[in-house]
Amino acid sequence: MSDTPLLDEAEKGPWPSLVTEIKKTGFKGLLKIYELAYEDKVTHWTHGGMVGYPGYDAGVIGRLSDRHDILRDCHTIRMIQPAAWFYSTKKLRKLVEIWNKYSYGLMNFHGATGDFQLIGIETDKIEPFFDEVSKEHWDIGGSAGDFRTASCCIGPARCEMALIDTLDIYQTLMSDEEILNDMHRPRFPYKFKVKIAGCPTDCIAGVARADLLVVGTWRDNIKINQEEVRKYAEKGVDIGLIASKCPGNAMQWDGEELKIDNDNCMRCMFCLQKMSKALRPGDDRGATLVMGGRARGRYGAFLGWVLMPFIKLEKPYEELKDLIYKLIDWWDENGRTKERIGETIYRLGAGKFLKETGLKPHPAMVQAPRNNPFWFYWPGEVEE
Amino acid sequence: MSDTPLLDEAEKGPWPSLVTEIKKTGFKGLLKIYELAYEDKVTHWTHGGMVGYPGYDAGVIGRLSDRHDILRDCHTIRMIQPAAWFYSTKKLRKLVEIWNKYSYGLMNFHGATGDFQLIGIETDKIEPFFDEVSKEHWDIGGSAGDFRTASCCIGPARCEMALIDTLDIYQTLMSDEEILNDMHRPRFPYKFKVKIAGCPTDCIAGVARADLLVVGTWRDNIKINQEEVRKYAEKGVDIGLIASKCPGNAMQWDGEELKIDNDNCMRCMFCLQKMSKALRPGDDRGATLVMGGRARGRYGAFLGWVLMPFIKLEKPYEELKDLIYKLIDWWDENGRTKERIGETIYRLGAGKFLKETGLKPHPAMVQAPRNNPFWFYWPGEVEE
Amino acid sequence: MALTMDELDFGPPDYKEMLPETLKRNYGKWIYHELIKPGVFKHVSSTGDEVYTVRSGQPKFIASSTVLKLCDLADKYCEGSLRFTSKHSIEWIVPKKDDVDKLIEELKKLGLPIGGTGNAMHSIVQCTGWVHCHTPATDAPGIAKAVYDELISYFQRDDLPARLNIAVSGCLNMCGAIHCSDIAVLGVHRRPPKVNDEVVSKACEIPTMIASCPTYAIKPNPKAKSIRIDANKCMYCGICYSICPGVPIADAKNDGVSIWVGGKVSNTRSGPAFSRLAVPYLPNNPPRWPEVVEVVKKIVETWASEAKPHERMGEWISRIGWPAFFDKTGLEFTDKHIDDYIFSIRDMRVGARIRGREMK
Amino acid sequence: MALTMDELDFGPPDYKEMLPETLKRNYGKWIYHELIKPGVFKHVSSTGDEVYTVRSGQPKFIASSTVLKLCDLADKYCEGSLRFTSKHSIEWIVPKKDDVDKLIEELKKLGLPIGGTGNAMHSIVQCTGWVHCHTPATDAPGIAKAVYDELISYFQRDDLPARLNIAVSGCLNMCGAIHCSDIAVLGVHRRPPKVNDEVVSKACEIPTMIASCPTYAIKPNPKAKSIRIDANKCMYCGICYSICPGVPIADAKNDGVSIWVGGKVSNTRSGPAFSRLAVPYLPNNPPRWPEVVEVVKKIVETWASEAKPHERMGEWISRIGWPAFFDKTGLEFTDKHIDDYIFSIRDMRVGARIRGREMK
Ligand code: SRM
Ligand code: SRM
Ligand code: SRM
Ligand code: SRM
Ligand code: SF4
Ligand code: SF4
Ligand code: SF4
Ligand code: SF4
Ligand code: SF4
Ligand code: SF4
Ligand code: SF4
Ligand code: SF4
Repeated sequence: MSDTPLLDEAEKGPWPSLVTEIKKTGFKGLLKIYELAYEDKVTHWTHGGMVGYPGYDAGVIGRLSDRHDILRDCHTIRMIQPAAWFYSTKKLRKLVEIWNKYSYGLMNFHGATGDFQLIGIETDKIEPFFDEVSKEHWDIGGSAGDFRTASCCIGPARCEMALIDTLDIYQTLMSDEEILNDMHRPRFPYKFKVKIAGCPTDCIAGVARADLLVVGTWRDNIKINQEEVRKYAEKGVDIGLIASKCPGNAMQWDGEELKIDNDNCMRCMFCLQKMSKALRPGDDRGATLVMGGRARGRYGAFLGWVLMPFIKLEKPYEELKDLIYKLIDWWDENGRTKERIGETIYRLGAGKFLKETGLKPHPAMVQAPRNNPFWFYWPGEVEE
Repeated sequence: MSDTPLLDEAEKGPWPSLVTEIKKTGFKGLLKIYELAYEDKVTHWTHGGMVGYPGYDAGVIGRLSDRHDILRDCHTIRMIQPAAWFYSTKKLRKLVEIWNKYSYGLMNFHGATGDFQLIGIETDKIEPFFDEVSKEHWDIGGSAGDFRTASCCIGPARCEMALIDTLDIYQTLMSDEEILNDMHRPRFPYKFKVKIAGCPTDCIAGVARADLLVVGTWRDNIKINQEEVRKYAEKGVDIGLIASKCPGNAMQWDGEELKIDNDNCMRCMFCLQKMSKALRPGDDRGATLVMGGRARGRYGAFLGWVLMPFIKLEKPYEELKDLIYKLIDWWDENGRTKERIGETIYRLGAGKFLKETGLKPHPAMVQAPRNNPFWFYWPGEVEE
Repeated sequence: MALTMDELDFGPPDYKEMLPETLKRNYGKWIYHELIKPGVFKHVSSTGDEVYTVRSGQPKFIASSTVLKLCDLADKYCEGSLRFTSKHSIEWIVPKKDDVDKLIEELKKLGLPIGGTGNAMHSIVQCTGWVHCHTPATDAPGIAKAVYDELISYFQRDDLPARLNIAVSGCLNMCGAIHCSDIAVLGVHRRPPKVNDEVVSKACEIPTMIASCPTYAIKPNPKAKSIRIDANKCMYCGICYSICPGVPIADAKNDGVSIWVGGKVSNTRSGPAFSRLAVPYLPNNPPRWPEVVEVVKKIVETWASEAKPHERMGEWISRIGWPAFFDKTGLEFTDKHIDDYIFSIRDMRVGARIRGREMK
Repeated sequence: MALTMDELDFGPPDYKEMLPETLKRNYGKWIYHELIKPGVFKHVSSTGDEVYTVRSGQPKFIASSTVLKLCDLADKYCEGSLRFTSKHSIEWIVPKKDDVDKLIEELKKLGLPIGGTGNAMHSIVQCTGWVHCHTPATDAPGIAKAVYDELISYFQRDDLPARLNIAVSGCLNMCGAIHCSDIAVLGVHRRPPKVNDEVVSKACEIPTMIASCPTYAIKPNPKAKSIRIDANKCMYCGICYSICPGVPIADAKNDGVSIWVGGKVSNTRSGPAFSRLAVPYLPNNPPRWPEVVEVVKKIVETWASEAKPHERMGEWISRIGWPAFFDKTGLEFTDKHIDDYIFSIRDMRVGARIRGREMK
């Protein structure tokens, strides 16, 4: 009989099976620990303590099993992915070669933050592994209270919607000394995640999970090719239906001509996506900055909110970097342990945050102004 | 020169002036105290302590001025208004006659809760005044932590939208012994306000300020007189525009015939109001109960939310009264001082409130189900 | 001699004694209404009866001598009955069509403005303010009067895009529940109360005070048998003063007025909504509050000229967006406008949905 | 020998080395795209170049031997480059149109499903669950696999009303940020952690633990140099266990799975939205979680047959209302569905706006 009857069941069905992949690696210990979870309906992994590469205090998730008779340490290394997850086969083959030397070769493409993850390394193999893989310019990513590995959408590499150079911004930030220092040596109250979306479609899902989301956008007018609009209509695209769902109520379609009221267009991208051949975003491009998203936190999840409706972004993105550190410095000073920046702002109030960072209040930050009369005056704002 | 130069200014302009009215009463002390406020930009009234009629612990607002040289006590009596604020001149004349005997005759038609208010009575005149006015069946209203004077819209007395008998419900509740006892002898954590609206138009503004709002509604179909619809159209009513604003997206108008999808109609009353001759609510009538509204509270204001989508209401409204006391009893047991019932529910959780009152959860209570995974299990719901 | 316990607790007189005959006869039988002209509508019953309702404004605080004059008119035209609305307008319910204009003439003589129906400015809900209350930061009746005087034509016409509800309260207690008005004017304090230890120790329940403060700014001061107020936590709500005379909060220099917009209560179309902060502070300038009147007027005029039919203030703003509201009215958006209280995060603008005009 | 400080902190390799030639040449020059067929789209550049992208699913956890096979295919068809998407699909970017079907054949042989584009079910975001994590209440990868197997045809077709994002996390940490998915499957604990005083006193920072609990359920237990957990306040989030092995929370009898629906992240049309609770608890039934699969399928099928074009799950529910959602899916609405956490009041249904069908 098989050692892993339950996992064998999980291999069935048309979708490629991770159990099959684990089996391929020959990583019997991990497989058995996994099978035990299926048997007992509880995990058999426990805390692994601090493990890592000398000089780096983050990026490796220490993990032990609770059945040392089967397997003891089984850590994960988070490795900074290349921008937009493009891999040359050359680099990937070399990576596999090195990883195989120090492990069973189990890989996680990718972790939800963005890193590719190498699963199942023993404590004493971390150092020789990284010595070797670092020569191939693969660096370790983030974990704990630090600057996390960023991520970006495919952007200008293959997307006609891209309004900013997502890959280049990613590369710049992820190669920045200060940022890498803050990634590898945790000092923040909690994690800080940056994501970069080429346009408001937000294919990087940043609004849900980025402490700072950079979103490409434009200020001028959508360019309309009426000829192509009509062709879409002929091909059966229901343009009236699209117009009826425009959240800015900005589209008018009379069957012949499409009009867009650009002042009211909310940059939702819907019409542009549905008729990419006919509609193109404008040329006065920059970014909207969105702040404070996170999954389940102490107050529940937060969706990121508008920090700045529009800023110009120019290489080498120094202004963006300065801004990021302005945010982090304020948070570092004010945040409690395990408090994401959005939560610190929430707890202390956006007013205080804006005042102390010197950022300007803008009505686009809010869905609507406050509805309660409970605000404060700063010393000096009123007569004594 | 006038004693009240600033108030004299305030008399100018086309709208009838309260200053002129105060002057007519000859109530010079109050006028002077009021003038002083205009001079100094602060009120000259202060706390008045407990004053009232023997046997009643509520309904009189004690008020002193801070200038006893000008005027000392100047209390207000809150008197329960007649249903929907209808007065026969006979009763009103008699009221004026009695009030004139014990005061300068200044009246406030009405206070925002609903009472008519008699302004400026001295402490020792309260008793003889009420002895006399009670013979005319005018009773004192609420104040402090008690059952407040309710209020209701004009309903069936003159409104074709009325789906419940607002005046009769009001009269029944306001004549109920138990309720009057709880109005005149405060024992609740804080005030409890009931309002009754004949239909979802909510002309009583209950959603904003009633701890319990009873709203007439119907379950079956809107009755459409197509002929009359077309007449409205001919007269220039833009029925397409109305349909486009229907929040349930339930109206279809083709220029000839109006269709309403009653399953999706949200009972917003818009179309009915705009074409009252053509559209009539259905015949299967009852009420939606709306819970927990209040103006500025410790958490900010709360809008009332759906407690029950539909209940039948039948004279003598015993079921409604029982329900009201079920709510109050729970609140009385769980509420903190100065906490309105909506706040107690908010603080302790709707789950606990429903469980302990035995009321049923219904998806119409919420705009959307919860988005956070932070809920509790009751003992017995899970295995130990 | 006081009433005995048995004689107490009797409640209001029966409404059936109060209703005019025509309404009694047609109770529950009304089938439709029409707005005849500003201030006058007609209700038709299935019995064939009709009534005309003339609506008039009033000063809310009325001398009893005036009440008697109202009674005279009600006797003459309204079957000896008279009513007030939920917003304190007076309704004159007239069974005879011919009486309508006669009544209106007489009301005008009395100085009562006719209107406040349909798409007009309705009667202004207002609290007692400096006339009678101990907590106000401003005088609600005085402001209401000044606003009425300036905007009276909107009360008398009914050609606004939709109804306009204005309300005024003297302090954060918001008597009148003004927080869901198209335009709310709210008195605000801006400094913490000053603690008078002697009064507090004598006259106030300290635990109640401590518990009542929403921001936990009140701490015990056992030495003085009094309390301390943490000036960094107090947001000047005045609740503590409501219950204790020892912590006066009124302050001639700093008290003033805030303006709120876009609330409503009806379930109609967009449903109930809170008013939102438009202007955090304007000075108290009795007797006519010119700064307040000017801002209210500017908001009304902007809305009146820009909103589409059926768009209440808040519905108009929803369509154009808050940045456009601030732009068009010329009002300033400040840090005070951004909520920072308990539910604040739900009012932030999520995602990157920015209108073109908001990026400029 | 470890790297010196100077040699550390270098970051990822340059993307320019990674891009396939055709993308490099046309970087920033793309002008439109077309979905050719499920799983395949075409992007056209202003230079006249085109590329075809074939998207395939994958198991997320991959053996290095499989990675080499992927490399072989990328060398053959994709200019020696291969990419993963933000949801971990594999994208095969093919400059030659004729290669598309050949590649697809080879992918099929490898067992990789083609699809997950346009109005299809996209790749399922999932965490490591029982494969590698110490906090899960369930096995995300196992559930993802079971759901995939059942719904694979929706991955391979693209005729759903709109895109369908499903995500699975093993515990409340929600790695993958699944809280804005059309359907989220979330492992849940249902009992407070058990305190092992010995381990807590040795291995854990007590102040950090106390501070980390969102509901203030953790109190110090100075005698035992440990902590106590107030069972009435704990809502089983597991945060304390994340940071301290002395408070194990996994519980074979009570752990299980919750289902959430209607979230999205794009700014498109209705904008970002949270997923909302559909089912508070389903049992953990490895290896195939039939109860979970059944509910997910029922929800998908109901939406697929009832939603109008372009309506994501949440947009469909917004149109029909939550009561109708519960009705149509046959799911039960319970007290657990009503929020009672900090922002709860903002999620209550205000006013009396009830759809006809909701009153029945
Ligand atoms: C590997 C990964 C899941 C995956 O396979 O995709 C992961 C795995 C873990 N996450 Fe996560 N998280 C991963 C992405 C996320 C995301 C998604 C994202 O970043 O977009 C989130 C939600 C988004 C967000 O940050 O708001 C996330 C929210 C958490 C949280 C709780 C959220 C918080 O920040 O408060 C924790 C708990 C904590 O850190 O205290 C957590 C903690 C953990 C730990 C370290 C467990 C723990 O309690 O310490 C998990 C290690 C699992 C293991 O050993 O296999 N993980 N975690 C992802 C990281 C790989 C990578 O670097 O690419
Ligand atoms: C007279 C009246 C204003 C008016 O002229 O219309 C009024 C006047 C006062 N209200 Fe009010 N309230 C009046 C209706 C309201 C309303 C409106 C309503 O009931 O629809 C509200 C807001 C709605 C609500 O209840 O949510 C209201 C919310 C308050 C509050 C704070 C709200 C709360 O319940 O937390 C207080 C402070 C308190 O009671 O602790 C308050 C307290 C007061 C006091 C007693 C002052 C105080 O701090 O103790 C005021 C006496 C003023 C005076 O001496 O002239 N009043 N008060 C209204 C009552 C007359 C009547 O019985 O008809
Ligand atoms: C008399 C009164 C009820 C009462 O028992 O006193 C009343 C009576 C009518 N209301 Fe009202 N409403 C009355 C206060 C209200 C209130 C309460 C408030 O303002 O505090 C509201 C909610 C306002 C809000 O949403 O903020 C209210 C929202 C409406 C609406 C919805 C308006 C909207 O578009 O949002 C209608 C329908 C309409 O106007 O088409 C309406 C319609 C009506 C009708 C046409 C109903 C009918 O068929 O008779 C009545 C004449 C309307 C008119 O003024 O032109 N009534 N109505 C109240 C008159 C107050 C006044 O003096 O102006
Ligand atoms: C490749 C990828 C970006 C990347 O850098 O990896 C991508 C690529 C494209 N997205 Fe996306 N999106 C990608 C993740 C996302 C995400 C992120 C997520 O799901 O976590 C979203 C947000 C989803 C949400 O709202 O919950 C996303 C929301 C969209 C939308 C908006 C859909 C909507 O109706 O809400 C469009 C427009 C459309 O489909 O019409 C879009 C459109 C597109 C286009 C057509 C853009 C273009 O012109 O090239 C690309 C092909 C779409 C397709 O899959 O059919 N993309 N797209 C991601 C592929 C993920 C996958 O494996 O399936
Ligand atoms: S976010 Fe915009 S630019 Fe980036 S992949 Fe999606 S559609 Fe393209
Ligand atoms: S991008 Fe969105 S908001 Fe702008 S016009 Fe198109 S559909 Fe409307
Ligand atoms: S709430 Fe309804 S029934 Fe009452 S007055 Fe208004 S429209 Fe008429
Ligand atoms: S009452 Fe309101 S929701 Fe119902 S059909 Fe009329 S406009 Fe639509
Ligand atoms: S709102 Fe304030 S000032 Fe006005 S009556 Fe109420 S408590 Fe007094
Ligand atoms: S004014 Fe309000 S916030 Fe300030 S101390 Fe008093 S109760 Fe607290
Ligand atoms: S969601 Fe929970 S179970 Fe899954 S990886 Fe994250 S911490 Fe572990
Ligand atoms: S499981 Fe969560 S709620 Fe319970 S004690 Fe631990 S941290 Fe607190």
